Amino acid sequence: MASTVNRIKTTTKISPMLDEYYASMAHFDCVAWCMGPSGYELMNGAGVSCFQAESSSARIAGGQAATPFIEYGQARGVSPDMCSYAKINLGLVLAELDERWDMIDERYRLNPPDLVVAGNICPSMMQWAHVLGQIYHVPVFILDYPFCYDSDLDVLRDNAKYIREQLENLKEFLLKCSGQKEFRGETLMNQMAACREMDFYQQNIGEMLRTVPAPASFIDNAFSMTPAISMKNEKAANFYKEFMEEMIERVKTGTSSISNERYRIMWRGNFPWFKIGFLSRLLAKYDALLVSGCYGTHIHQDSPANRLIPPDGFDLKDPIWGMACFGLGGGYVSNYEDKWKSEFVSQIENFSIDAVIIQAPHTCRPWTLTSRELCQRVEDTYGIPCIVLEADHTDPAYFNDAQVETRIKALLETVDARREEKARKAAAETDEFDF
Amino acid sequence: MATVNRLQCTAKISPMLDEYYASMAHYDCVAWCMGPSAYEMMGAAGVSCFQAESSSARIAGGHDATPFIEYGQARGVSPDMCSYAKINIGLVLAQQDGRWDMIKERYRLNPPNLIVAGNICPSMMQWAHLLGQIYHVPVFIIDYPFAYDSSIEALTANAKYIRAQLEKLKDFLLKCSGQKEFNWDMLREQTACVREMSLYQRSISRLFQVVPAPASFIDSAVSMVPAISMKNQKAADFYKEFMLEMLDRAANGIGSLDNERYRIMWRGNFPWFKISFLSKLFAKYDALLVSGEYGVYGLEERVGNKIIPPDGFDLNDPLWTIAAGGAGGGYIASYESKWKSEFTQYINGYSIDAVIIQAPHTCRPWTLTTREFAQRVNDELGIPCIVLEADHTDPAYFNDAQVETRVKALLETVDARREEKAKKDAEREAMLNGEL
Amino acid sequence: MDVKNCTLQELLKEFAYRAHEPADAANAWKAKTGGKVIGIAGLDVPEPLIHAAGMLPVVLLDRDEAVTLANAHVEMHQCGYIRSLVDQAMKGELQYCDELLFHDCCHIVRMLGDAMHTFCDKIKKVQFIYLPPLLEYETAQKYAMKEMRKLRKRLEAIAGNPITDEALAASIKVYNTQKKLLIELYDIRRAYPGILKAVDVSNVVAAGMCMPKEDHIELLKRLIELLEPEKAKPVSTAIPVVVHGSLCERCDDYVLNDIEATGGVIVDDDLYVGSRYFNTLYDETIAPMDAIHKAYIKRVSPCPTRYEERNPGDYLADMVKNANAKGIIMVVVKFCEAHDYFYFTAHRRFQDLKIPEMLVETEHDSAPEGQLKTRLQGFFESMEV
Amino acid sequence: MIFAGIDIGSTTTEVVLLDENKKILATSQVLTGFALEEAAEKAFAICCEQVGCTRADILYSVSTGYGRELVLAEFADEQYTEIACHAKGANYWFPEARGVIDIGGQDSKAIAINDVGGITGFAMNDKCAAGTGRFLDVMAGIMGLDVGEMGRQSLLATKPVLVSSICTVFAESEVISLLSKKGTDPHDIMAGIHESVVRRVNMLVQKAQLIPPIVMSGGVAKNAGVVKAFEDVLKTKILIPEDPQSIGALGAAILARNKYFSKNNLN
Repeated sequence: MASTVNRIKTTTKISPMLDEYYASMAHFDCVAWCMGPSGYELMNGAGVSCFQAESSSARIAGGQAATPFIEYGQARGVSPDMCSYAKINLGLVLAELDERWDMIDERYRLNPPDLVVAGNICPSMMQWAHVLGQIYHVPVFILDYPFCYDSDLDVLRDNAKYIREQLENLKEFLLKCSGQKEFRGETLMNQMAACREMDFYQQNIGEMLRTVPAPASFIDNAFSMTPAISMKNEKAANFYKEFMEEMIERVKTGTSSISNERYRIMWRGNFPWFKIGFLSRLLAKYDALLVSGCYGTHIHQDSPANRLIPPDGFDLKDPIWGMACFGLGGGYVSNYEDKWKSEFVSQIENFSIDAVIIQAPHTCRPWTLTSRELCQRVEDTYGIPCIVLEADHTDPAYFNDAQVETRIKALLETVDARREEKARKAAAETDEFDF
Repeated sequence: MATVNRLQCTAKISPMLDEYYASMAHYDCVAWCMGPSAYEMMGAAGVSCFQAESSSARIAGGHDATPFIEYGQARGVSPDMCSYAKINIGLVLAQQDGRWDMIKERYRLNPPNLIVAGNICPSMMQWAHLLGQIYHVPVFIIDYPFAYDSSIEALTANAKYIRAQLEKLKDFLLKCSGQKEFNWDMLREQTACVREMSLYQRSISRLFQVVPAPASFIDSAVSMVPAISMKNQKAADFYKEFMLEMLDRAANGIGSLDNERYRIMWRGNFPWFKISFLSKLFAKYDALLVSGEYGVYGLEERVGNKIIPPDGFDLNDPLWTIAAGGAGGGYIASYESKWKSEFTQYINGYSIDAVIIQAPHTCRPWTLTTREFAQRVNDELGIPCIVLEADHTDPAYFNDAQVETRVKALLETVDARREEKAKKDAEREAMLNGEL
Repeated sequence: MDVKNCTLQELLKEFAYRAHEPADAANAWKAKTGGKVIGIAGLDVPEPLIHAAGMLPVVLLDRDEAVTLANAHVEMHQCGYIRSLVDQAMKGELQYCDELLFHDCCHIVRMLGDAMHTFCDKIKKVQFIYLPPLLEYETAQKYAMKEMRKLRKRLEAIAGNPITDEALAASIKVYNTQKKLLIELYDIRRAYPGILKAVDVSNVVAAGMCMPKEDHIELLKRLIELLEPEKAKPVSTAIPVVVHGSLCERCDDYVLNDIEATGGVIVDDDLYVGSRYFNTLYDETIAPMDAIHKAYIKRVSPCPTRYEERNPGDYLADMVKNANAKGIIMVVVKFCEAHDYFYFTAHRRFQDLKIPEMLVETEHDSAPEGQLKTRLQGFFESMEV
Repeated sequence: MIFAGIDIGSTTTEVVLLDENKKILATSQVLTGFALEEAAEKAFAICCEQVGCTRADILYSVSTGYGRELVLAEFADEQYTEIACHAKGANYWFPEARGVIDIGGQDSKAIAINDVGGITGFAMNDKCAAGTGRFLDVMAGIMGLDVGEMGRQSLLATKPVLVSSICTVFAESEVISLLSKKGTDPHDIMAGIHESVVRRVNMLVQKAQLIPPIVMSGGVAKNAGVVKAFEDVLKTKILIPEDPQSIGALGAAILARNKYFSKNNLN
């Protein structure tokens, strides 16, 4: 029988809060387009507002409006195999340059960039930024995040120092672009204080998802990433506090996210944003719930940032150092073993996971590579069934409802099979401590 | 010489406790408890509970322990007995002899109607038996099996055994109080509150990881009592306030010391009569206690969490919750799980510079293997560690000067290691810059 | 073989053999010297460091055979190079390498190297060098230098002997000799279109990436000698074009052949197994470490995985002009994402400059039927009007 | 004078005979099958019979289509791609045309042409079958209709559904799940299928920067549904030559005639 879903109420506040925030950004007349981790925290202090290209693409995809832009770009030399975040954005950009207003919904209109900042964490970001720079004839700044093939603390520190130096340069670059004289340190400080507070609430929220039955769905959690990424102010912190308090209340009273939680699932990878609704309905239909994942919850004990600046990667006396250390953590720049530890072990061992789904986005090859090894490793190490779900974050062409449902159904059937087997084994040994 | 910035909210503890104890007055059936004796169940069975150890600690904290210890000793109480018991028994004897002259009002005891003890160390069970003999009241012992096998299966089996005993305790309590029905709603409500507390306490212990630490671990140790004694919404709200005050400090980078240079883990219970001496001593050398297993609740390695993931609570079955919680803590844990639950989990993530192990003279279960642990901290984690011979409540075993010397030496070792590290880093940097 | 007296055909056969069977040369070298062989992935691995340590660097190229074992591990939407490399590893074809050294020439390749040992137990943990892609950023340049020093230390440990500056300088000389000879060969090809088939040129370069440099140099000298008489013969009348692409792998033979079978002749290239491998010389007037570092940040051909302000379209447009070519064929390996952006930028520039351009997408072990030929012929037909 | 063009496609082979004034003397169409020579032989025989000549009377002939090289020795003096030939063929019927869309069984092409039918630019699909005749065949199979019928029925659609999948295999299951969804009108699905083909081919049209008037050649030009979908997307009337399949062969014949003239400096 299908479960009913009991969403976290606080999440309804997100979009009005974001709208309000974006409105408050309007007064900046210098806009940076950002892709990848691009030192957002520095922007406002330097008089620059930042527009996140991926979020915008995700939004378009969420509005089921991605395909026309993807195809428009493709007709003009954009490869179908590019990261779909970029595909959508470039398609939209080209359509705007060709003044194809007929095909662009009002709310997707872009505000041309005065500068572009990108973090080099995958094959796309850096080149995507370069393309935009060429198109708009605006300056581009790239932040390089070195690949942590060696997670020795000294090496990590070297890398963090390297990133810090770049962030210092970015600061100067931003000031040059915005024409602002002085960098407003206190803006950054306040943001950092807010970030640490948020971080704390998010840790608790993430931890409470461990409760059985889970008080919320991990989708609620992933959904609520944006304020943390985009806003970084007291308002955002309060949002997470409220989120946390709603969770505590639910944990305390044993209130659950779905009425009949029978399968607890870990989700690895980013989400097909255009199918979020479909996914949570689909899972609820089978009494399954996403309770953990590595996307959106960047926090884990052994993340490089936490190792360099214990415990949580914040250094309020030297916020840029904190940012630099944080840059080492990303899923793309960490090595295979660290990935396994941070994205799988810490999740599976703490969240009473019954099954794991690895999303392999067709147009995000860094995520996808090794997904099968990780899948096998989950099976071998924990005896938990795991599937690799080929889909995509924002390109609908690579998502097939029927197929996905079949795969997930099969996964849950495997869980049942293993449970029965376990029960049979348990029945075999009589329990001497039943009083 | 750092100045100490204590948490505001700790000031609320004693008034809160007084209020609570007052609210307990209407019970005319009092149980004396020692060790983990399922306090949660008492209220629901119409019994109020008096914690013997807390009372002894309070007396020691008030620097009034010695007379009672000596009074007892003169009457055959061994000096090597657990000092919690020594003080309590001395006090009991003094009261029996009507020696009101030596008993401050606030230490006076309400004789027990029954006694409940948890068998976790050589003392509790015998102590309870002895009191039973003195007061001619029924005694109930909860046995906590030694968890030599820390597999989930074994621990679950132990929990079932404990649970079965709690069922019997329930009937025992009702018989003593004469109350008809066991008040399950009250127990569930309490359990929910305890779970809420545990959420806050988990966060609090995580906030101790922040550098500089927003509070001293001593603050949280002295804040144990509400969690142990009162298990209601008031207590939960207190820990929430505690957490938020720490968070606010963490978010703004405010530390408990204005100049935190050494972060120390403390293993074992505290010499309650020397709490302020210790915190002054540490502050003098810019050192701060930031972690320890004593009085901290609900962290990863807690056995209950393994039996009932994630946090040891089953709101539909409070007795199971209590049983699971008791199936493997402190004294009854095996050496290996002690290493994990009492050391590594309070060192990893806490940026610990040094570890101090308190070996209470009159608490032999604590003391045994302390040297092995000290060695292991040094060898496996590369952190300097000392064993400090003292006691939880007997002032006879504490020497201020000696303690200061030991602590000072410890911190000097930390300095030495830091210099060593700095030298290595410089060499490495030179290589990278092509200067070698 | 007898290099001194061989014919052009024999020599080209030798190059082809060396290009396709790297293991033979490597094992022979091992037997002779007892040194270690380092398999390297990525154009920017500072080879002279390995050479100077007395070890043999062998560039790991994709192998022109069907991927079988790897399909169980690597999705079809990973590039052919990745899939082929895993396949070779699993088939035990990389066993002649004592160590693998990966430069993250792209995020996927580096992740591959990092996970190689999980794909197949025949491979132990892979060595890395991380060279920041920001060639024009001073901070990144410094980082690259430090990373190269780290690598030098690690290579010394592997080789079991120090890498002296003298040895390094000597190695740099050897590499420059090879590079200069290849540059000379390309000059000849530009001057005498069709004097060598594109496939042969590809083999010549590939051989140079796999076999010991000293031996390759001997073969090259002989080749240039043997080309003298060929210059007298009439040059090709087909339409001269430049080929760009295949950035980590050999440009498939069928692509080169189809181009030259449907009315075109390749007069210059910007291929990995082509000019990209040798067109950046080491500066012998500065300290050897600086020379290696400079070669990295001051490269001749722009790379999609590196970041430079310049528009790659301009570089290729100049190449077309200097080679008197009529158009350019862009060979993009499917799922080489960085290249997709590079192509997009270049493509737009070619449109501005009115340079005829055609995109050819290649996929490992799935050669097209008639389609490619039709498109190429159509391309050349359209250039006739 | 008789000139011939032969178009050997994956499914059918066409031959067209012209005289010196580019007057069409005969056309033929046969299934290609496996033996290309036989098909060519047959196609030529039919035409020659119509005109009452033998292959020896043909002065010059050009082959095109994917089999163009294989029959070169036996049946043709020269070979050109379908691209060049469709350009010429389309120009023959519509001199004003500046673009040609050819959706073949294996591949689709968009060709930009000038006033004399010369190629000024073109785009052609990659290996993927999406946006080709094959894609339509597969989809028609699922709908249980033949391509032509699906084309006619799709005109009854009220609001076409979006078929977002590109890959034929993906699209297949997508369409099936669409069919199984209650309340979806099959006509809307058919229209959706055509739109998806057109969306793909339209990308080629954009790549080659085609401008109207645009001619559509090849068998799919007979599919009313696809043509309509194109007219909707391109917002222009699509010109359909009579007998669109033979455009390739026709173009080849014209090229044969022109080549012969230039070789012998006639005009």
